[in-house]
Amino acid sequence: MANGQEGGMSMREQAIVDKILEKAPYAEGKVRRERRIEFTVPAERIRDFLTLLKKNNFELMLQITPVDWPNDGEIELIYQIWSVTHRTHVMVRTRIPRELEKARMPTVKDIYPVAETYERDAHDFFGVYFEGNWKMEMPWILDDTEQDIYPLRKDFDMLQYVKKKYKILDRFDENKDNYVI
Amino acid sequence: MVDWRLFEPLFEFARKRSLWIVSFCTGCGGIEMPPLMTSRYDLERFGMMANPAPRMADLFLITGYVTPKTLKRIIITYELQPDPKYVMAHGSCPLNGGVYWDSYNAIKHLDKYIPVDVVIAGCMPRPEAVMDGINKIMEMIENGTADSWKRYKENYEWYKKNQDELFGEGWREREARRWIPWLMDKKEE
Amino acid sequence: MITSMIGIALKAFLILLYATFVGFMFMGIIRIVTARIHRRVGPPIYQPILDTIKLLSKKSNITHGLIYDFGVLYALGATILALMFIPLGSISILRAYGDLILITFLLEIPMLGIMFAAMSSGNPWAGLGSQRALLTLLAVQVPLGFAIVALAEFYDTFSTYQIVMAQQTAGWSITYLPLLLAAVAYDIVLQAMFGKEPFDIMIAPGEISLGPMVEFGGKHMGILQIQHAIALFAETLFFSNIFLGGAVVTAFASSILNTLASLGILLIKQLAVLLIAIFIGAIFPRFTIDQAARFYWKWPTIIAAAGAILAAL
Amino acid sequence: MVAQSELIKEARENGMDLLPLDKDTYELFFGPQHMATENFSIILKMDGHRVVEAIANPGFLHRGFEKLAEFRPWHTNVALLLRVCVPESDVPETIYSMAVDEIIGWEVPERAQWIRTTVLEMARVSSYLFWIMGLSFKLGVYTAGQWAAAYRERLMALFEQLTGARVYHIYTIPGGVRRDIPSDRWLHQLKDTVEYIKSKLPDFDHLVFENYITFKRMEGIGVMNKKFALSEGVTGPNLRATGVPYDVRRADPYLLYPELDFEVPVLNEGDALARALIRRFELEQDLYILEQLLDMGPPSGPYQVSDPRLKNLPRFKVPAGDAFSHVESTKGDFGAYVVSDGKNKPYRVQIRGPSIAHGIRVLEHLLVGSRIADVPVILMSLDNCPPDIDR
Repeated sequence: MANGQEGGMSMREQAIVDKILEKAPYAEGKVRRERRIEFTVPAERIRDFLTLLKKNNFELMLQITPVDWPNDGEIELIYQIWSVTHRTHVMVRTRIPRELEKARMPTVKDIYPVAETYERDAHDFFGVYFEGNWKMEMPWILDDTEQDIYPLRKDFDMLQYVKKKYKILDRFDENKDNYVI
Repeated sequence: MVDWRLFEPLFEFARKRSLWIVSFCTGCGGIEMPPLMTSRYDLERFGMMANPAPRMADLFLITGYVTPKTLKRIIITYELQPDPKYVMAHGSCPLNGGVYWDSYNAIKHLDKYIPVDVVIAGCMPRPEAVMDGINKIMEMIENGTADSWKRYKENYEWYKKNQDELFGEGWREREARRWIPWLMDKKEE
Repeated sequence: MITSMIGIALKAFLILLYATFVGFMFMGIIRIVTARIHRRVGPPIYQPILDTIKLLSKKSNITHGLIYDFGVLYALGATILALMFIPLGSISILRAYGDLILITFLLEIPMLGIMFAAMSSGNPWAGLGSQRALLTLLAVQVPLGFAIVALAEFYDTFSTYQIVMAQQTAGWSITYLPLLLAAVAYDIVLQAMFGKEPFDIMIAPGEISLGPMVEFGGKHMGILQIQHAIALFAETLFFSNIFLGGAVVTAFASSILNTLASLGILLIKQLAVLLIAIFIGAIFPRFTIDQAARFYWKWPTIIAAAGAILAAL
Repeated sequence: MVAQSELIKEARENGMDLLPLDKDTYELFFGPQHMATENFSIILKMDGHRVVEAIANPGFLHRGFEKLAEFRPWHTNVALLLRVCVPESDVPETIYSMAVDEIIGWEVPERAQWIRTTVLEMARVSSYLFWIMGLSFKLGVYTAGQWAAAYRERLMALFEQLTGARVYHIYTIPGGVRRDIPSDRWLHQLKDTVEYIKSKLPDFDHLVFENYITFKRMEGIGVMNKKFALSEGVTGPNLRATGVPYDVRRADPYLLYPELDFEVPVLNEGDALARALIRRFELEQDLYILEQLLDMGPPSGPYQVSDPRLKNLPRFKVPAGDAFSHVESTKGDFGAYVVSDGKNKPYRVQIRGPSIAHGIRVLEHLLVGSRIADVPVILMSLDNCPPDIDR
């Protein structure tokens, strides 16, 4: 994005963005650089938008990245999809509230079946519940004793947790809140 | 009856020269096991070989960091082994956490949960370091100081308390029953 | 009468001792030769003995009931019994009219004992491995039977001792076409009996973690190691006796020298049989169990049957 | 006569434990203590030798990299994140460094690009040799496996000369590489090694890839078609074995790959054999790429960007922004997404391991109906790498 190659190099990408936006007026889109585009979509329209993308030859879902923004009170979900046909990477950004009971999304596993795995991952680490994914409660990476905590959220105090769980006190400086190793 | 203590030196020699390893890659150190077993370092010279069955194994190599989920399996596998058995921790992670000293999902001191005979420092330890550790454990078997399996029996209460503190009481049953709801026949529902 | 009984018992004990020792050496040779093929140094030749001593000296022993203990002993006993029937040079402790079939049968019996024990342990891997072992046993029967029939037809006797004696005058069995075919089929069967690739299906460490052996540890495994050593000796001995001419040396005046010479000649033949098995094992992947069964019922069976028909003509 | 299903239903209503009533099948816990899985567990529901149902159970290697990365300075993270992929640890280093370079807007010097490309290709070759070892151990040709591991040692020695470490190199850092090529002798040695490995490839062909029994074992096992593979997010050799010519080095060129000449092998069968053969062909292509790189020779110039901020690494700050970068690893499309909020530590790092796509759902799908003997073969043909999944 810093390279600012918005010139003739990314005409192809701009055409794709225009084509998608024409069919989805609720979304915003832009070209980041060559072979990288991104869209911002409201959370309730995500299924429509991903269906549209799938129809437009965006075949491979690479990952669902949740990013926690506690200052905004929101969790950002980034659906990263690669198009083998267009040779373009697309990020679909959407934001949902970060309170546990409100952090719910409709599942997209019927559009991209692999999303089931990524959704389980996001649920385990961020507590985002994907409605319609029956494997949500299935044990995933974390152990059952830790089911009520979501370690990748920003308000998860890792040091306190480690001290409590593993009962070690050395190597931790109590006065330093910002430690660098 | 024959007094088997007479043969104890022979037994110690055999134990020393025939360490069978449990094939359980618990962490990233597992990637140095193939080089150790193949032509460049060739551990079979010392009579060591990887064995898929814990019942036959003597040496448990904890190859790298240990997560709580793995530790449950490590404890169960360790208890399956017949005595005398030896544990060698591989790398700095089982010793004190290593790079993962502040990780929420890595064990910091392995020797709180199972006894350890030899610890090899380094991340990741070179094959030469592992061979040095093996030499060390052979020496210890010879002078009878490799007694972690005795310690585990004597201090079982303490080890069990630490294990239960980490996993919660009754973790073995919980672990065994964990997958039952997901293995039911879905068609009949 | 009593002195002759004692003499036979002494002979049997000496043969057992010799067989165990040479069997362990064979196990060591297998490991060393395999290591050299892998371009490694490999363990010392006495490594299997150390392994066995270590296993027998384990301080805790896990047992799963009477059948579990009995199966292991049963396997060892059957192997020793088979050994006693096979002529070693001019000596053979037990001799019966139909011992060709009896030995063939006794050499397979140990697997049944191991399977009893493995099944009674309740380990699913052991169960899977036992099923595979049973199927291998079943698959092996057909070519094995034809090979034995070919032998019996050719020499017109079911006695191993007489076959060995006949070869002393008429030359090795494999110099005759029908018996060469039978020997080829029997050698392929031997690959499965040794548990070598491509037929190490019942053990398959990468698939079912040693199969039937998975639960054995400590003294049980130690006994099984001894059984394996004796079985290696007996199987190679049987093959060299019936196909490679055996060895009955009568050149020397002293009977002890004659015995030693025949033992030496037999040892060389046994080593040849063993090395062929190792070399084949080093270059082949493993079959799955159904492919192995299909293979055994196809090529070795055809070869052995052709041998049997040619021998009968 | 009451039907079995009604009995089960009745028992379920009465709250009985149902496990004993599941009559024909039994559960088999395949791993983590097993030779075929590297600390990864599959729960198999078996009917005799057939798999009826499979559930992948990952998480034995989870260390929480994504959380730990938020607590460490930008450059220290290289030493942490490379542990995501153990057999080819240069891949996570490179993707992370490329993402950070992109956020800052650094143009990495030519020499650094050449070194990065060479190191990546060396890592690919060593990873493929490691994979050949794994496959032949699972198939039972231990000879080929032992040889492959021995040839890999030659590359390990070269890595050691270049970076100082055998497995975890910590070599590619944001802005270039950590240190220069030791000497011209190293280049000659690399050339010799490449030629040596190339001359030994026919051995593997005879023992594994052209072997009658291998064909018998792998043909028609674990078949997936193009549509299924794409919808399941499968990448890398596994996708190319189904007929999709998707290779990140061609589709989204990075480093020196646009200038290099190589083929992307594609097969259409989609079974385990096709996946194995694709990897075998790629090994040859990678050796060819290394030869080209060595013929090109490293361009002269600095091996790092010159930036005064690099003097004080703990205080090194990266402007706010985010970037996604990915490279082609031997397992597939390996990606990293890095978010910065302008501080001296990343705000969020996510690593996308390729195995998360083909190691969970695809594996579960392919295992159903296969025999127990095929399970290790399918696992190995997919080249499942558990640390990728667990992170």
